[in-house]
Amino acid sequence: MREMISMIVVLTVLTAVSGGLLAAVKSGTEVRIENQVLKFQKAPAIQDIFPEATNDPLAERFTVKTDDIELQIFPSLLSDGSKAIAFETKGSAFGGPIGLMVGINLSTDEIIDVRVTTHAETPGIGSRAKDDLSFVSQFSGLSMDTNFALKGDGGVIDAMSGATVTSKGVSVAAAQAKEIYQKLKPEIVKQMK
Amino acid sequence: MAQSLAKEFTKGLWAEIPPFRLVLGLCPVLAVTKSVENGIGMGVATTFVLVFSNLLISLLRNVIPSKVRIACFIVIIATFVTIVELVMQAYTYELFLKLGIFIPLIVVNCIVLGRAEAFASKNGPVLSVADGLGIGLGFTLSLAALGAVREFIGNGTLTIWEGLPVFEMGGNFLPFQFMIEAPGAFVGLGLMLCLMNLIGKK
Amino acid sequence: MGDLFVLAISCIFINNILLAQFLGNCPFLGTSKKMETAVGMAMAVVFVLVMAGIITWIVDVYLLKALNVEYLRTVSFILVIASLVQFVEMFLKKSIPGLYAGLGIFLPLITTNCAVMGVCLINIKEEYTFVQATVSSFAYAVGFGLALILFAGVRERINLARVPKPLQDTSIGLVTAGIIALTFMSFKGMV
Amino acid sequence: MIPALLFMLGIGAVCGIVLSLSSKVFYVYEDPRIAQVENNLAGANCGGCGYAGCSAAAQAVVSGIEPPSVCVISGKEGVEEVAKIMGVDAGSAESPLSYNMCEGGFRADDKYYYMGISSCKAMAVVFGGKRVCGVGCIGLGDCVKACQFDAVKLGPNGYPVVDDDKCVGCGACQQACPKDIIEVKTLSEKLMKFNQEHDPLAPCAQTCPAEINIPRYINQLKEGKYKEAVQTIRMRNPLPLACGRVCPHPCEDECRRGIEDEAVSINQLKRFVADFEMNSGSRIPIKCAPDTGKKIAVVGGGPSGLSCAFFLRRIGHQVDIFEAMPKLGGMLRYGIPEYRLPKKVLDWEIQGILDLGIKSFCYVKLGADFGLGSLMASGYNAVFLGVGAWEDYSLGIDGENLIGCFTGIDFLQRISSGEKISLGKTAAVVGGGNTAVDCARTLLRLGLDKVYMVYRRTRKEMPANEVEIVASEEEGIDFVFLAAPTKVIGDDSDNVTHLEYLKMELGEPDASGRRRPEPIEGSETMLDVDMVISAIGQSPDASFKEQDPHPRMTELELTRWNTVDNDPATMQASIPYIFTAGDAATGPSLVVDAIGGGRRAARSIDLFLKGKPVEPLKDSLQNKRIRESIFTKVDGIKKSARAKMPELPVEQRLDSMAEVDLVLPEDVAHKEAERCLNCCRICYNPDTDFPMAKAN
Repeated sequence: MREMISMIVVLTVLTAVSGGLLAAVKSGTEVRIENQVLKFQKAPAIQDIFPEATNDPLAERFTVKTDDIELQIFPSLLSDGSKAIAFETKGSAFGGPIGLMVGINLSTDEIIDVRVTTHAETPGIGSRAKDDLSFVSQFSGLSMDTNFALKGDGGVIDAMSGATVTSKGVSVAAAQAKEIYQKLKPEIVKQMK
Repeated sequence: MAQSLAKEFTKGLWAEIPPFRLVLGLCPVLAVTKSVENGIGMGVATTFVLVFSNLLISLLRNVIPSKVRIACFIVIIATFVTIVELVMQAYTYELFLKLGIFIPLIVVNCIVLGRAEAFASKNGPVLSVADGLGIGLGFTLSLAALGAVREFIGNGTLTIWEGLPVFEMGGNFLPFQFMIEAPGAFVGLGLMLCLMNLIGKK
Repeated sequence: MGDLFVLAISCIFINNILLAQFLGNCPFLGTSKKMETAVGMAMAVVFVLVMAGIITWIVDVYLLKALNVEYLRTVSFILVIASLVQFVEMFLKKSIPGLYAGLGIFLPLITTNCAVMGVCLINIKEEYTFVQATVSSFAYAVGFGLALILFAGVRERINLARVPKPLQDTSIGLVTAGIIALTFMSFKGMV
Repeated sequence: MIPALLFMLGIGAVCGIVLSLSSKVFYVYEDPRIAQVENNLAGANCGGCGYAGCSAAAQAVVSGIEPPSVCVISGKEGVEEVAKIMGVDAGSAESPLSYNMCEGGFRADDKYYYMGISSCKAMAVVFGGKRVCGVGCIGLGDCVKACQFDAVKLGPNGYPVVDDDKCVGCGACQQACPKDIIEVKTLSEKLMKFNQEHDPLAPCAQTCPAEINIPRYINQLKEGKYKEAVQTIRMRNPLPLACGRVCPHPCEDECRRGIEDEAVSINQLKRFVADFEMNSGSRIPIKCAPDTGKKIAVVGGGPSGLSCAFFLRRIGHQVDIFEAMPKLGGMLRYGIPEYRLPKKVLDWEIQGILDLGIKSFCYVKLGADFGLGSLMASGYNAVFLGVGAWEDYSLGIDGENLIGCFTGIDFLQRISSGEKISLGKTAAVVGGGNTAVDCARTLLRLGLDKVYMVYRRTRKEMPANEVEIVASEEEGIDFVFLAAPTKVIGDDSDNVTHLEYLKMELGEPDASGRRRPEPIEGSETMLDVDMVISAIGQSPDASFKEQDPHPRMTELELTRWNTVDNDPATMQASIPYIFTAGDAATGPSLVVDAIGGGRRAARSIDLFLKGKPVEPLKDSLQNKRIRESIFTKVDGIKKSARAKMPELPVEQRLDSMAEVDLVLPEDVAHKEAERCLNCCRICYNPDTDFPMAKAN
């Protein structure tokens, strides 16, 4: 009996101490981690989408909330003075969720550019979505009314050969972006002011 | 004392250098050695966990009941792994992304648990730290060496730290991509092991 | 249903846990020396991986995410897996000794098998649903077993070959594993 | 912070409670050493040892399959700890060593020309290898490849040679060998190895009742390694000095050289190395396995008892010998006269056996002074009965009790004990066996004028050793063949004066193949003697069965010859903890039979003490021959004379008990050893190159 109690006590105390310690470390690093995520995951994509932005979309980021969606918006002032936004949506592929940063010109409702942010696809194949710009550049200039599905599914996007599932993941993310954009546009425009 | 301290430390660098002499902890060795940089990063992270978990386990070795021994060791190790994970996220985020799932998997690296069981749970804290440091450094060295071979043949470069290529092959060099793919990891490690046997068994 | 099948194929062949993801390599080299050990190990991994996959998924969704303490994932998963394995071992030993004789001795080996922990983490990272997580756990384990048994077969043949002294055992084992990994690479692009 | 703390607290508590509860609920007993050993393994469950995790490896260590050095991670201290835990167990703490049994497979002919891959395993698949010899070494070195420690090398003769210093006994070579030629055995296992049908054995080694590896020790003698030769003999026979003198060497009957030439004088070579040790002034150390804590009582200190005690002690058991006579040695001491086996030599040899840590108690007789009950009460775990056959058969004729009448063994024993006996001038010894010859030759040495040997058949049928008969002829003993005593006649004061016998003639051969002697009516003849010694055979003295009050003793079954009934393959008697061998089990027989039987009993006792079923060894050869190894003609023999045994001249013999047979000089022994063909199952080294190349 004594042995049993000591087993339980030691394990419990140990895990509790571990929990406390980790919580402390977490709270100490939380802010920095958030910045790092922004810096390394979102910043390069936004940089690519708005190469000539006249403001700092990262610093001016704001959050839009509706009943069930919470979305981080990166606003941008384009060089021609028109307003644009970028936000991230997710599609899924075999390697897991694919993050897609979509830049949209608010005045024309056209996609400026898209970039893959996070993915864990097989190196060399799925990761082409990130490195091979010829695939993502298909989206540039498309209106938000376009059917972003792959050509095989009745849409307009050419799949990457040998990486159909990844391509599908990107197109799903784009379609999701379309849906969110249409739903949230009024709110976004309101907050942009 | 000083002598045995030195002995525990240096044995990890040659006599028991993982994963060559102690064929353990192969998964990270194979997975993250696409470049020298990854190798060193993984090695340092593992060393950190090794040193601190060895220290703590050796301090607590008389308190922990033997039936929940493994569970306790694992909790201690996992705590340090999580600290490494958080710290790496905060300060070396890019490396964190590259090493990915293998950071949390340091928990199940047989070297760490192996040292905890075989050494730290039987020796005092000073020796245990020396042991952890030695084995960890040896592991880092091995990872860096394998990383160097794979990166050099597979990519034509040698990079010690982010954006700091020490060496780059000329334009005519055709990288042998096989080496940075999965099979190259196995073959590279196998051949290095062979080399070690050749040197060591004279 | 079709998606689940594709997921399973992808987990078994394309992202084979041993040869493409590099998880679980220590027991891969250790237990592939004898065919019978390899088969026992493969069965035990299937058994434990499915259970661990399910339990950690539940822990993650209903505890970690709900309490917003996702950073405790590593600690809690490994603790849960270790306790689970130890529990199952004790349970089998007492209640189903026949099964224990076949699988039980492999169970402790699995606690620190990074394949188990790795798959659980992958399940969460990929944001799989409960069904998907179960299927992927099973399929990864099957992939592990497949590679292990194939490799054990190859190693038994290698024993007959004249291998230079420094290249013997683990060394030639790794090179062979590399060649098997090369064949598994050809599955890429299958889906 | 709070949720994290609570969460971890909860999960830790749940895991702790589940584990501690289930460790109570699902408790299963297992050998506590498994847990101890496991604690000393690295616990990383890496599988590097080839086992599925540390607990599986620990189980393997505890069950003795693996050495304590099984773990690839744990350092030297860990191994020592494990060895310490295992130290209490017999055998497993002994370091097993690899050794090779085939020393000449390369000499056998080829069946076919092999062009496949260079691997024994692969070649063995094709008709079991290319050599005609089905069991021998294939010689492609799978064992060399399998050894991780560089301990196995292919020697110059093409078979593997093991470096004992490097061998860790991992067993990899044994697993790799498709022929069971290389084996990893502990000392105990090697000592308890018996000839089996598939072993590579020379004809002589098959024939030797003690199963000594004869070619090996002759080879060692040839190389000048006398110590090693003695050690080879001691693996099977604890009494090389005694055997080297008195053994009728059945091995020489099967000697392959003997088919075309005179057989090699194997026994003299044995005596040569044994005498070398004795005369060297120091004893060769005899290795024993670690103590097991089991105690065995050996009843009877004769050759079978000494052999059984010797081997039990060497495999780690504690042995006490109980002897009814004043000194140990049994028939060797009291049945074999001084001039054949000097007491000094026997004492030296027995002391060597006792020096291993065997206790002996003399002057105590089973049944009279102690019994089964007292042995059990003293904590003996098993009993070996080697009480011998000391009861002389009587002639069953009138006048046997007259003064001057003796029985053979009784007479020899009294002489050996130094008892003063009133002797006559002329004596008749009745019988034709070794005991009769011993009595006759002893009487001559005691100063009698005339000694007759009265035997009812002819010289050809005499069961005594040929050398003994020749020696007694030389010494002047009168043989009276075809004579059956009918009456001993005495004078008024009951002193013997005459032996009356009936002349016989030989009839048809009987069941035993000997021609049955038939009396000739009315041919009564008188022999003028004043002593009659009847030496016509003995049986065991089974009086202990009645005298021992222990109720269990009634369960001990005897045969109709009064021998203890046993299973000849296991030596186990009808009471499971009693084992028996030697004359007590077989009736009067050879010393070397008793030695072999003693070792066989030791194997069964060891099994019995370990709680294993006492079963006969599978494919045991025991007195059978491997048919393919027994030739009718042998090629490549150049005739060469057999070494003649040096003997004391007849004139020096009769006035003393000095030893008659002398040891070979060193050069002659070497020359004799060179005559050995170094045979194995079917191969051998011929003297000439015909018909096969001597070395290839």
